[in-house]
Amino acid sequence: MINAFTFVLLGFLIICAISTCFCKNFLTSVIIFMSYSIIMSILWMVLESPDLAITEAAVGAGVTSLLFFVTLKKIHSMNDKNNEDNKAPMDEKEKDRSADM
Amino acid sequence: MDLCTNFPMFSIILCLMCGVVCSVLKKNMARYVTYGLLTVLVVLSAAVLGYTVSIDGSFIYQMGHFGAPFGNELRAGVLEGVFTVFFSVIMYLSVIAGEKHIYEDVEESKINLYYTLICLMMSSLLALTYTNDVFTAYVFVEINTITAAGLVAVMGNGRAYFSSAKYMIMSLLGSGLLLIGITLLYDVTGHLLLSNIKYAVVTSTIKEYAEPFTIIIALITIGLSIKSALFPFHSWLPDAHTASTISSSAILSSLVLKAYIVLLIKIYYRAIGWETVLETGVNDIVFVFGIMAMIFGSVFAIAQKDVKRMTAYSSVAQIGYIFMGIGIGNAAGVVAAVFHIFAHGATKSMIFTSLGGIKEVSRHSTKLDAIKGAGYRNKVASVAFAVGAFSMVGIPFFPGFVSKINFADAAIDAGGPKMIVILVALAVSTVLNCIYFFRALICLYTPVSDPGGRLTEEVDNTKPTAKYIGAMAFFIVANLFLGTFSDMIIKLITRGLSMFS
Amino acid sequence: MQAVIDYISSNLFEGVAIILFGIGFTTLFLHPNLIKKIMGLNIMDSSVYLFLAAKGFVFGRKAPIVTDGVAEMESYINPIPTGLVLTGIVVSVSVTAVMLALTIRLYWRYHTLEMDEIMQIIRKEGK
Amino acid sequence: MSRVRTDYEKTLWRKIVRFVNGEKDLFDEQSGFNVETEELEDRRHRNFFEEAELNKKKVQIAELIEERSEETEQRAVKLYERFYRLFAVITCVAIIAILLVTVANLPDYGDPDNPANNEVSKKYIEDGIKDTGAVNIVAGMILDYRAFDTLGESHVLFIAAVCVMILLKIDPDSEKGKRFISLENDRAYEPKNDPILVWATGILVPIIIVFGIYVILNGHLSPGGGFSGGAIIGAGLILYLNAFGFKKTERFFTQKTFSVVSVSALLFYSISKTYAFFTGANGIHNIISKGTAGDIISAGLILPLNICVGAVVACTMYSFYGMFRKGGL
Repeated sequence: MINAFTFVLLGFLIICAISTCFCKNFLTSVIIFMSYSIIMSILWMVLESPDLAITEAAVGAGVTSLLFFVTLKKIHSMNDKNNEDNKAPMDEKEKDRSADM
Repeated sequence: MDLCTNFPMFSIILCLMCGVVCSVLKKNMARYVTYGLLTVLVVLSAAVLGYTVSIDGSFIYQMGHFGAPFGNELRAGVLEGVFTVFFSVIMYLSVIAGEKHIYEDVEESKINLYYTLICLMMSSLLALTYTNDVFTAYVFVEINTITAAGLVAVMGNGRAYFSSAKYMIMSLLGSGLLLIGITLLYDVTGHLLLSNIKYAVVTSTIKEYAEPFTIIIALITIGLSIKSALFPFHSWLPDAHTASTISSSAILSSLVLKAYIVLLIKIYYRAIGWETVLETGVNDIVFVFGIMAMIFGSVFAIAQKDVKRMTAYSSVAQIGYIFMGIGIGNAAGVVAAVFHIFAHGATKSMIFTSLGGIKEVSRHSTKLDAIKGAGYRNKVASVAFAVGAFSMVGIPFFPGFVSKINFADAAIDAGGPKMIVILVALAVSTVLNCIYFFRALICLYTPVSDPGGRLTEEVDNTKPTAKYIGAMAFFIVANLFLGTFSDMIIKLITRGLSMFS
Repeated sequence: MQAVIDYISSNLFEGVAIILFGIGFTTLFLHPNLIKKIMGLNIMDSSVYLFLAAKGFVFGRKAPIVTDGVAEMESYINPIPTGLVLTGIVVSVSVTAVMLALTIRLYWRYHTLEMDEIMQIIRKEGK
Repeated sequence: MSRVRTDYEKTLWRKIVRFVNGEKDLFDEQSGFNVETEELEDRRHRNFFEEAELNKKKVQIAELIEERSEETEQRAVKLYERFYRLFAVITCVAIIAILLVTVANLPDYGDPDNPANNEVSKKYIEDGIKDTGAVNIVAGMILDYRAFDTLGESHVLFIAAVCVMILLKIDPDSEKGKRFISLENDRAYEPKNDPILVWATGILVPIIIVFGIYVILNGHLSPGGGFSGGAIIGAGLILYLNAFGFKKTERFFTQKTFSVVSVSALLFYSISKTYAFFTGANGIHNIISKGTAGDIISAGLILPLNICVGAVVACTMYSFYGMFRKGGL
């Protein structure tokens, strides 16, 4: 009933999940997370839920990962390590406000 | 079918629509829309309460063209009526009392968004109270979580962002457990409506899944108690309540935490069945953690130097009271817990808003040594704080006293070792409450010399507005009302709880 | 051994979903880094959805789209879990967006993503 | 005792480990990305922001952390943290173990006699077309039978957009906002008018958006619907934005567009659902006809609602991205 294909996909799913959590580099782990989402959407195809497969492919693998990428860009960790002083100056408004806290 | 039965649906959808509209209005317009909405909500909820009292029963409102097991449903009874009236009144008063602070603390262009969040928060509170469907409850729990995080973060400083993130993380852990609990519940019963789940539980369907069922109850309980900051999971609460603006603190502590407890009681009574819960023994675990929260919350509160933070820790202790009441395991305990939801909600929101007034005249600080003598500088706020302190400590004629009496009654009903534990815990907790609230109160009324005249100048600059005074007066009246006419409210609660099952 | 094989053959999807739930839950709870926490949140949510979808599946039945005019329960899987998951996916993407926005703000303010370090800085600044 | 290998760093395993950690390319020994030019540009455009002050603040923060670590209470805190961590790990493992055991006692996977396959799903499948007019039973279910959930869900998206606005929106007229925009000028990160990107986008974006519209319009006939279609359109808009920059997208998508589209869509949604709930609960006949099942224009309110949801989702996704990128649309 459950064929080898499903086994492989589920195995991949667990490997992806674990390596997403343990990977040191954010960019790599976002990309692994993307593949996790795509495998998930294939699994939903296997489970006869095409609605979910489309939505997960568009939302999970598409938009969520894009948001992760743009966040990484904003926090300057796309190319970390070698540019320590590439960080944004402290937000001015914050400084004013935190002064009277 | 009476027109009144449509009011629950109208009030929820009106909240959603007003919230959406507020996001495009100017700040003052958004404020008027919010006040109008809250007025309408008070009226509608009161109408629902009056209707349910007059027919002496509850009604089910079918959302759409399809009946019982197929579509969504709302359900309103006496208890729901009381809850929604209470929620809308407290929300109204908190927003009005904190209006000045909202305009000061929130960035100019984002004030209308703050009111948007208030409207949507109100919709989730109403929906959590009225809903008769576990998955709808999950969706609105998420709405509640996101809006609450927004209300904390709106302050716009680092501490607020940090507290908001911490709140989100803990809360999402709770949502995850709640979601998997709901999933398992759907799996073993095949229904999502509370009444149908109960039917499946009562009939034989559930018998072969008795073991998973205990786990389901435990998961839902843990999930919701993380979200309402029961003792070991309380770490987010003091941060979130201290960092936000006054209205947000009041709303968070008196409404948001309570909505989850209302949902939990609803699920216990209407979906799982109170007897089943007692059989599994989940209530004993809740009881133990409730007692621990009562003691440890107060101990932590004593250690605080900041009155606002102290009040936040006092919330941890009071949440402990409520869970302890649920955990006692008899009907009287739950009645006392529900009454304490009202008592604590009314009192804690008053204390937080009064702290807003005290803060203005104490060099923008709520540290214990800063608020010395504030009782003479801002009289209204200090009187309100004193009333709140009396209520939390348990002086007669204030709501806190009534709920303590009720808890003791319920304990004596229960008997056995639980009775002794509860009575000892109540006594210890009362003493601890006395220590920290009276210390704050004494500080408040200690006369101080004012060498540079700076404090007087501050007082002159910050005359409390008429709205603030009105709101505080209304708060005090509401508290005294809850304290003196408690019999009537307890009768309503008992009536409402008996309609649940 | 037989018990393990039985368990796997009858609960494969559910077991994997629970393991993923555990991974996500632990990451959200314990990983100090905010970005990793958010990924853990996503993994946790989608694992519950996998569980739900697996519970709706029935052997030998098709997706619930009536194409050939046959509307009998015996030919389609249970549509309810699919609908619930559809709702859930959108909820989790909204939560993710809010959390990421908070992360950016915290980074601008404190220059770090570790919750522990931020807490230490706040404590120090408060004194 | 085994021989110490000096060439450990060069082994394939080590390379793979480093690749997984993102430190290095698998076969290229030199370095992965060539980011130097980008970096230079970054620095140049950051120069005029009081680097000295920034450094001072950074040193302060470093000092704060250091001082903290020297305190005497440090040991107790560490012990407490370790204990807390251990306790938390045990809790997590216990939750997983308990749930894994629980799963074994649940209804079997894929069994047609499960409690979930009861009269509710039977009604949805067998009367779905008659009741809702939608061929895709899932669409009929989420937009008609259980519409209240979906109503809440589209508002969740809206609330998330509001929260992101509260957190990240920058007022471009104020003094601080101007400073901030020049500081976080993220056009500096982009490849400017990269021909490959521009050409590929020119071909792809129309296809993506047309596909998204197809998914939305066929929501009641085929898999998909408002949410997935909206997300696809949103992704297409984001791709367009990335290739051509904000200057071009601002011509058709501003803050105002976002407000108008999402507010009117959500209001229409709420009002039409109020009508449906009201007539349903009070037993009034619904005058909206269901049409012939299988046609594009059929299924009563489901098609307009799908369009509304799609509009809201597309706008929200795009606004998330815009807010994250530059704090505005």
